[in-house]
Amino acid sequence: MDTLINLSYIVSAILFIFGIKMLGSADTARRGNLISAGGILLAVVVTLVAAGLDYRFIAAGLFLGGGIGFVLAKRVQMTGMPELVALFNGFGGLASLLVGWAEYQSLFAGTSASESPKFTAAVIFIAVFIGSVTFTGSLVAFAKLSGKTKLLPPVLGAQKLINLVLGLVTLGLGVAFVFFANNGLGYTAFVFFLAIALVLGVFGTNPIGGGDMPVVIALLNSCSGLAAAAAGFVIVNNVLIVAGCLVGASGFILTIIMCKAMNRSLANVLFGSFGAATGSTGAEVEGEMKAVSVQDAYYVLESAQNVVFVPGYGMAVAQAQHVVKELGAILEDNGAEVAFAIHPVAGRMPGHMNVLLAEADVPYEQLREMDDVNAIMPTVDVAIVIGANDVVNPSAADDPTSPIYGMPIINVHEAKTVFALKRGQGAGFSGLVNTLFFRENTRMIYGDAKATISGLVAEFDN
Amino acid sequence: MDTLINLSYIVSAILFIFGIKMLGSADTARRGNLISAGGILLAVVVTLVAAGLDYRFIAAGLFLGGGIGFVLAKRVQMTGMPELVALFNGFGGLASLLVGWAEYQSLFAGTSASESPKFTAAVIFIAVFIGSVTFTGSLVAFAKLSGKTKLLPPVLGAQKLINLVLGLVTLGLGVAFVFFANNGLGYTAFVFFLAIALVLGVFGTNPIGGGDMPVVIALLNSCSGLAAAAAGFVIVNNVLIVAGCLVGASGFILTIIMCKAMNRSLANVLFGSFGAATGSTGAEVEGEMKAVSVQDAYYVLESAQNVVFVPGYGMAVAQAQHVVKELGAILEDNGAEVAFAIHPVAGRMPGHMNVLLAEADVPYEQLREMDDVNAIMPTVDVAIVIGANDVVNPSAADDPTSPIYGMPIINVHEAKTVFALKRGQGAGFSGLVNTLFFRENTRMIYGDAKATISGLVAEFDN
Amino acid sequence: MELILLLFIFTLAAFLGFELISKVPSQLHTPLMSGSNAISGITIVGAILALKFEAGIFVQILGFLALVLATINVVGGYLVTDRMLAMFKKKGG
Amino acid sequence: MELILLLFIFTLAAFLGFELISKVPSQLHTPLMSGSNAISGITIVGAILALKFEAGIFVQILGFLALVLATINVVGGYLVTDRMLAMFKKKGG
Amino acid sequence: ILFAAKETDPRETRAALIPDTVKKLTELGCEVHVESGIGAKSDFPDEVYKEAGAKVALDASGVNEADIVLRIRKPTEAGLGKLKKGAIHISFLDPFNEPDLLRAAAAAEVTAISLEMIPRTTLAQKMDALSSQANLAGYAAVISAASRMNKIFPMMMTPAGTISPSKVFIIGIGVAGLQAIATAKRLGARVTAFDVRPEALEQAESLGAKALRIDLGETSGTDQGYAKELTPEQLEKQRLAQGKVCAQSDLVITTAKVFGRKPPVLVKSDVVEQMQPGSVIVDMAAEGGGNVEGTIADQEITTENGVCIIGDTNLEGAVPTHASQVLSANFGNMIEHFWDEEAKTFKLDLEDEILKGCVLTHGGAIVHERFKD
Amino acid sequence: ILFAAKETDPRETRAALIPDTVKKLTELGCEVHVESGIGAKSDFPDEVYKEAGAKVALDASGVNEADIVLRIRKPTEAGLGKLKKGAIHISFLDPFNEPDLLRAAAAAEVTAISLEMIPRTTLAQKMDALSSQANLAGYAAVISAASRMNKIFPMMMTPAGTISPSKVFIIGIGVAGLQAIATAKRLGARVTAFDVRPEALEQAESLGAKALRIDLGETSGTDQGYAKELTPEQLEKQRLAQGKVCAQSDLVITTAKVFGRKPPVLVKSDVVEQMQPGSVIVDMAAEGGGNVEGTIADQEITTENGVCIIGDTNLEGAVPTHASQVLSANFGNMIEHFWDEEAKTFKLDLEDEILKGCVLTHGGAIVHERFKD
Ligand SMILES: NC(=O)c1ccc[n+]([C@@H]2O[C@H](COP(=O)([O-])OP(=O)(O)OC[C@H]3O[C@@H](n4cnc5c(N)ncnc54)[C@H](OP(=O)(O)O)[C@@H]3O)[C@@H](O)[C@H]2O)c1
Ligand SMILES: NC(=O)c1ccc[n+]([C@@H]2O[C@H](COP(=O)([O-])OP(=O)(O)OC[C@H]3O[C@@H](n4cnc5c(N)ncnc54)[C@H](OP(=O)(O)O)[C@@H]3O)[C@@H](O)[C@H]2O)c1
Ligand SMILES: NC(=O)c1ccc[n+]([C@@H]2O[C@H](COP(=O)([O-])OP(=O)(O)OC[C@H]3O[C@@H](n4cnc5c(N)ncnc54)[C@H](O)[C@@H]3O)[C@@H](O)[C@H]2O)c1
Ligand SMILES: NC(=O)c1ccc[n+]([C@@H]2O[C@H](COP(=O)([O-])OP(=O)(O)OC[C@H]3O[C@@H](n4cnc5c(N)ncnc54)[C@H](O)[C@@H]3O)[C@@H](O)[C@H]2O)c1
Repeated sequence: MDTLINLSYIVSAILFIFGIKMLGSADTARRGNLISAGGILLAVVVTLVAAGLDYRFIAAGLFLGGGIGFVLAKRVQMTGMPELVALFNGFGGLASLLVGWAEYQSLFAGTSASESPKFTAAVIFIAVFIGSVTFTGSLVAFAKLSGKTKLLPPVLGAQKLINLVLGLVTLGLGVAFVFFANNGLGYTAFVFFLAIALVLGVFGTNPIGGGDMPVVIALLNSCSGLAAAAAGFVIVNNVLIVAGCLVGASGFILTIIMCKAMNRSLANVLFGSFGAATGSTGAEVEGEMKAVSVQDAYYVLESAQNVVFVPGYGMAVAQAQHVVKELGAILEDNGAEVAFAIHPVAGRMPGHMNVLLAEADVPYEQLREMDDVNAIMPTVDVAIVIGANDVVNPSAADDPTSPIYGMPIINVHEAKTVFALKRGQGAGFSGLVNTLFFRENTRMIYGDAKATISGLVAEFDN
Repeated sequence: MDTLINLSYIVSAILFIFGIKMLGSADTARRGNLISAGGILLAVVVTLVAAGLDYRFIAAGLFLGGGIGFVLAKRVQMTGMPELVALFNGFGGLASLLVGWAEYQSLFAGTSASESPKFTAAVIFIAVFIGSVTFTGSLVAFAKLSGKTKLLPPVLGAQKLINLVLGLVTLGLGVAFVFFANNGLGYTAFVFFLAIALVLGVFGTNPIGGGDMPVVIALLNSCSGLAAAAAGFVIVNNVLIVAGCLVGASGFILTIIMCKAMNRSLANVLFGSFGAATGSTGAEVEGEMKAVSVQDAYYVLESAQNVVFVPGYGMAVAQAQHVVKELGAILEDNGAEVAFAIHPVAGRMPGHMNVLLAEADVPYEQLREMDDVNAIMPTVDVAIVIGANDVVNPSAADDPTSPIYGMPIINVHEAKTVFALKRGQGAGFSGLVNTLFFRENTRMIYGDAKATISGLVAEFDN
Repeated sequence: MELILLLFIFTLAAFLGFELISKVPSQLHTPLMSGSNAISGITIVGAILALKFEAGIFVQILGFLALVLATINVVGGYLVTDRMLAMFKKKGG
Repeated sequence: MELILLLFIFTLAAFLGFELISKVPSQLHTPLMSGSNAISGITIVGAILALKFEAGIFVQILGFLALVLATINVVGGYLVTDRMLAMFKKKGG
Repeated sequence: ILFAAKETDPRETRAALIPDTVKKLTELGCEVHVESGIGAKSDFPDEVYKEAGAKVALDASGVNEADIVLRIRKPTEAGLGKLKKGAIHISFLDPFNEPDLLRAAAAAEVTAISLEMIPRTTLAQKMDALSSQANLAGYAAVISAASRMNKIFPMMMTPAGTISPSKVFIIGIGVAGLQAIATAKRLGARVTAFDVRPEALEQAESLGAKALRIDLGETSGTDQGYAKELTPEQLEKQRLAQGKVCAQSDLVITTAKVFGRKPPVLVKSDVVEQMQPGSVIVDMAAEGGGNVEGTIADQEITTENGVCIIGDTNLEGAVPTHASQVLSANFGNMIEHFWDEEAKTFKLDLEDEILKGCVLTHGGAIVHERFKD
Repeated sequence: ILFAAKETDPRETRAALIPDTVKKLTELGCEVHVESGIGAKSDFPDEVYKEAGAKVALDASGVNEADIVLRIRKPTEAGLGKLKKGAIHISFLDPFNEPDLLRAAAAAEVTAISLEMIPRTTLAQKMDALSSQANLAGYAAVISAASRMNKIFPMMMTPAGTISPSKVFIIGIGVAGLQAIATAKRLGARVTAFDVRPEALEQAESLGAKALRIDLGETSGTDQGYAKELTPEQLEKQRLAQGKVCAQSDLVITTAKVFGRKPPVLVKSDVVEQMQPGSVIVDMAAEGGGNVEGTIADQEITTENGVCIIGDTNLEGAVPTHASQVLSANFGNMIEHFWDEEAKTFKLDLEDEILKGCVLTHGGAIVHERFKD
């Protein structure tokens, strides 16, 4: 019997592995989700069959939980999904916490024997601690995402320091708990570190900006996996360990990937308070140049209906015309309308862009003059500025103090999104700062234009 | 103590994981090898320290084995390495076999108790069986690679059938062994299946051609890993299980990858007798046109050192010049030498290819005239024929009855591999059948040339 | 010994988790997160087992709560993920 | 229970093995094969442990032979791999 | 002895033989004489010929002792009469229009090989002078048109407004037409092209031109790749359909020839009158009367409405260095192909597919099927 | 009243104003008169001007009543004297070499605007006639060289052997040089280019040319993008380093100018002598004396060793339609830029950056910093 249960656990672990693997690729994601759900179902059924338990409670619990989950999941608006995930995640953390607690109570009550009590106490501590942080952290994330920020406490001045101290205190309490798990001291320690961990979850998440919440949720998700694994160690259950650990590890990698896609480091997200600053002010500051990865640019382009390329001297330097033409063709195949907007002074000689684009065989029909393209600019989804600078500098239109004030430009800043491809912070021929790059709707893609465009083409090819 | 050992085993398992991972990438391969060696060292040291054994024997064994291994590894010529690996692999298999056997003897003699004798007997069977096949199979591979084919028995007529029967017999003996492990019947079964398994290793490997030996060795390597894992189950040792299984799985994947790189399926390698046939007959058959997928072509191209493109009218029709240039650049980055061989009458007007390649900015330095390129053709790894037909028709050189007999052609058929890109079975301008497409070393990639080349570029971008 | 083996399992699972996720297109980030979050609802098994301990009403309550919450996590998590992915499919097709 | 856990470990290791090797450049095929072959010499541990069984001279001999062979495999395997890779480095650099 | 004569026509700028080929031929064991000054107009001085191994003869008298005579333009009847009996004379002969010349060659017992008649097989392409010259003529046609046009070819979007690309229309997509397409495309023009052979349209597209498709009914070419003559109705249909394109074009290049016949008139005066002042027409079929009404061979005329019609019949002569190079290579390839290594002579195997096509007279008679009286 | 005069120099083919610009100006509220026949050589007939809203004057006398006078080449001193006082006269003026003309303009109380002196700022580019003309001149230089060369530009691997691409060397990578590079590259030539300004080399590479890098020490340009004059040592170094490239080239195009100075002599006779017969040199700096020793302005000479040196000073005149189009657009943009919508006049704000640069005389005096006596 035991063997059978464990073999089933192995099977459900395998299902989880396949599930996660398949979730990572668009074609198989949905099937992967089903498969991993099957894994859980198997584990639950086997566990139920095996354990001669009080079914009333269990059935009630399952119905209640399943019902709530079902309703929540079905009724949520598409836009509300991220916060719902945060909420679910919090529940998962709380469940692990409770399992740990329950086990502690049993242990404390002496009903369950453990091979090595210190080890068990240690894993209980870990399960409860991580579970608590996950729980309250997720709740904060939920509140932030659903705009209920009023409910949250203000960020304290020396938040980081406080968090550090609290963390150390918890650790100390944990050690105490491990050593005195069987007596009252342990209980006191337990209650205290539980409380502090809950607070820590709030404090740790609170300063992080709303824009960074997805990353935080991914991290907390990873934590809830670890909490489950720790719970598994507590009750000596291998499927909990494997599933929890898989989630913990893959969730962590996912967190890293997400940070990368935002061009940030994890530390920056967690402690930089960056997202909060932009999230809270909302006003349009001179701001900073926001970079974006090729991959993320791909996702935007993939859904764009109307794309305008604005080539400049940088395209010539990078000799990117051939790949640009290819990207254009791919976008057209993808259903987008594609045009090339040629500013009269783009490049370094009259007709510079024409020479290059003709070489790359861009059809003349796709070349648009400045005035024609400006007329439709507000309807353009994405304007891709390829190594152009002066010819898309809004100062020429906005800023009477600019030396190029009065020069007509291609109004890419009126497009919904602007991707500006440059190698770095280099200025154009006129040496001016270009305010375009600081605009809300502009994203920089740094790197040699040819490499960047090739990267985009490769993304489409995948 | 036991805990410590097992913790060390976990560490050495981790070292193996890192080792294998790092072996898969050129930058880290050497370090990876060291790390995995560290893993083994750790495991051995810990085992030695833990087991209160007869040190004399062990020391003698280690010295003897280590010495032999050292000398062999240091003295072998670079060219002899593959066969040496085969030999080592055989030793590994034999060792697993022996461990299984020794355990069986102990079990048989009743000195070692086992939790579940049937299970143990089963894993002993597996360890011995796989170990034997690995051992003799590796020896055959070694003999083939070092040219000592005279030592090998001839391939029998109905070899496949015989092998199948032998395999089934072994299986039957195995079952018998499992059920009667404790008595004389079991012993008889053991001796017999051991003998048959050894024979099977020879018979299975013998018909496979020398050219395919690397794949066979990779597969046998995977087997020896599995044998080690099985031995691990026999002696209930987790580091054996993990390391063996890692090797088994990664070796298997490696085998698949190697087959792909040779444009073959594993079944084809094992049962196709393809490598052997070419080795023995050498004669040239009309044969059929063998198609290959873009992905498989990628594996071949990836490892090519010397690539020649042969464009023809089809490149012009497909307007593939831009992507062709890009593929050329990628191959160069990949370390290959790239040239474009222009036949004087390629295309439909004098200089047709020049116009297109100039448009795509292929440097003049890469353009080669027919005579120059023919001189180096035998050293070319891959010749990519892009919609050319008449200008690479070997009939012009071979077949005096051909209307184009006497026309100089680009001798792509002398290259190691030829990829011919065409849409279908269409003939060229002269309307002749092209025997090139039926050659042993030619693979067709059907489809519009531009799409095909774009596909290859995408593969490289991944 | 058993704990050691569990630790072993833990280690291997961790590596496997790292290796499994390599290149995830960013539109899959959220579903993947949500889907693996649902997996972490495996604590449901722990909750069920916790209910077993006839260790008093308090433990029972804790266990019951854990069960409910974990179930919400599992059921809700899978359903939401599925909805996300369904939407995604439609856009692609 | 222990065997089950071992089986669990085996399964996870198998998956891990599959995931670890994904896209290997072809010039690394042989070193990788050779290097992982050396790892399979881990039977050396089995051989050592086999020597423990004081089960008669025959078993001892088997164990000893296994030990020698496994050691050859391990030592030779790592050294050969290292030589290959050293050569490779030189060519690259 | 092989003798390469200097061209007598003062407008001819090409040389039948260049030093590179001289070298190749002497290596084959052939004695090569060239007339002094043969390469003067194509930038090959006499000294270079000498260095390559040729004897430089001061005048053309040596031609009468030669076994093989090479020249570009057709010889005079008198000249043929003076040749050694049995000599091989290779040149353009214009056999469809010069029956007398053929008869003279036969009478002189000269083996006359006509470059025009070399079959258009893949094998013979290396000797095909018609192709090699037409190719360069196609390039030269575009360059000479460009230098006469008041507009530039490429599109330019400049601070001073956009210059739209010139529209070029190419009629007849043979060898010359294709190269003209390629050259005009290179310069950035918008190129449209038309031919009666449908496969030629695909070829034009392979060079990035727009193909004008007109449904003319059955129009297949010969197996040599030459076009068949159209019926008058088909011609009328074609003219009508292409008229509008012509009228809007800045440059029209016509290359339509029908092998052995007079070229069809494809652009009539009414279409020329509709063209913009400053437009240019290059009629590459001018030699046989032209594809354009009003073309005068070897002249450049400007119509009343300011359209310039170029009737240059020797366009390849504008790039004599390279034209001579490829022509000379054609000669060299032909001699090499039929060279008898042992006897060191030109092996006249009249059963050979290629020679059967291009040897017109031999042993005192006209031997070519098509020109036998 | 704006008056656009027909050019008096018979070699001039361009028109100062074309119908498109006339239309634009009349829409601004400006009365436009043009001299009859102004567009005859650039394919713009008088009727089209009329249709566009211009008065076509039969002779040039109307110029004396005009408020704004447009022409291309510099006026005569006498002509200036007859203009209305306070009239604005826009044209090329060659102010560095024509101090007398400036004085005459000042004396006539004419506001003379020099097209040469328009500053090279991004804002003023739309009026920059120097650039717009140099651009077309670069194209025309290559085309006219191509039509004179005995070789073709592109590489061709043909059945009759391989024709190697022509080698083109461009000295001076300004506006004209860049367009010359682009055009030669388009035609398939192998292009090498040199300039003293390092950023220009990068620009050449951006068009696919090979940049010749010579270490000359400090050589930065002015902030207007013009090059500074080299020291004699630097010049010598440059000549030495580029000599070999020159000698191997089939075509050399020199465009090196130094703003306000005589162009440097960059190719001496010894280098020209090393070039192959049939090679061509286009000296685009011929007007000021040329970059090549032996250049004669507006003539085409052939040296003893057969090198053709083209000293055409009006290359853009070879494509008059488009040259007039962009020039006229420059005039139009300038007038539009400074047009006073209310008063319907040209607003002469001498504090304006652009006008400060290009207005030379005003209110009876020379006002430009650089030319004040
Ligand atoms: N058209 C003409 O006739 C002519 C003649 C002379 C001057 N100009 C002047 O030139 C300017 C033209 O404007 P523009 O917008 O075309 O160019 P631009 O303003 O000069 O800007 C070029 C931009 O390209 C980027 N870049 C350079 N190399 C790159 C590479 N390999 N990959 C990606 N980005 C690269 C540079 O930024 P990073 O360094 O950060 O990469 C730079 O900001 C105008 O000011 C115009 O007045 C024009
Ligand atoms: N160079 C000259 O001046 C000249 C002039 C006239 C004639 N020719 C003759 O033309 C021939 C030239 O030989 P070649 O080898 O260049 O061409 P070819 O022999 O005509 O063969 C072209 C091949 O390209 C394939 N193809 C067509 N479109 C394609 C596409 N989109 N993608 C992939 N493949 C495509 C066709 O096969 P599928 O249909 O199966 O795809 C065909 O087999 C010679 O026989 C020569 O004599 C040359
Ligand atoms: N086998 C070979 O290798 C080889 C060698 C050289 C040429 N060719 C082929 O031969 C063909 C013709 O060569 P060419 O250039 O000497 O031909 P050509 O000079 O005889 O004629 C020029 C073109 O005019 C076209 N034409 C005829 N009547 C027309 C009409 N009414 N309207 C429009 N176009 C008309 C013809 O189709 C031809 O394409 C080409 O397709 C070429 O590819 C083949
Ligand atoms: N701001 C603008 O928008 C704008 C407008 C037009 C031109 N420009 C820039 O101004 C620069 C010069 O323009 P131009 O063509 O009128 O210049 P130019 O006609 O005065 O000179 C031509 C070229 O000759 C070069 N030269 C000078 N001495 C040389 C020597 N000894 N050897 C080799 N080369 C030498 C110069 O560097 C210049 O590139 C260009 O870089 C152009 O991009 C800028």
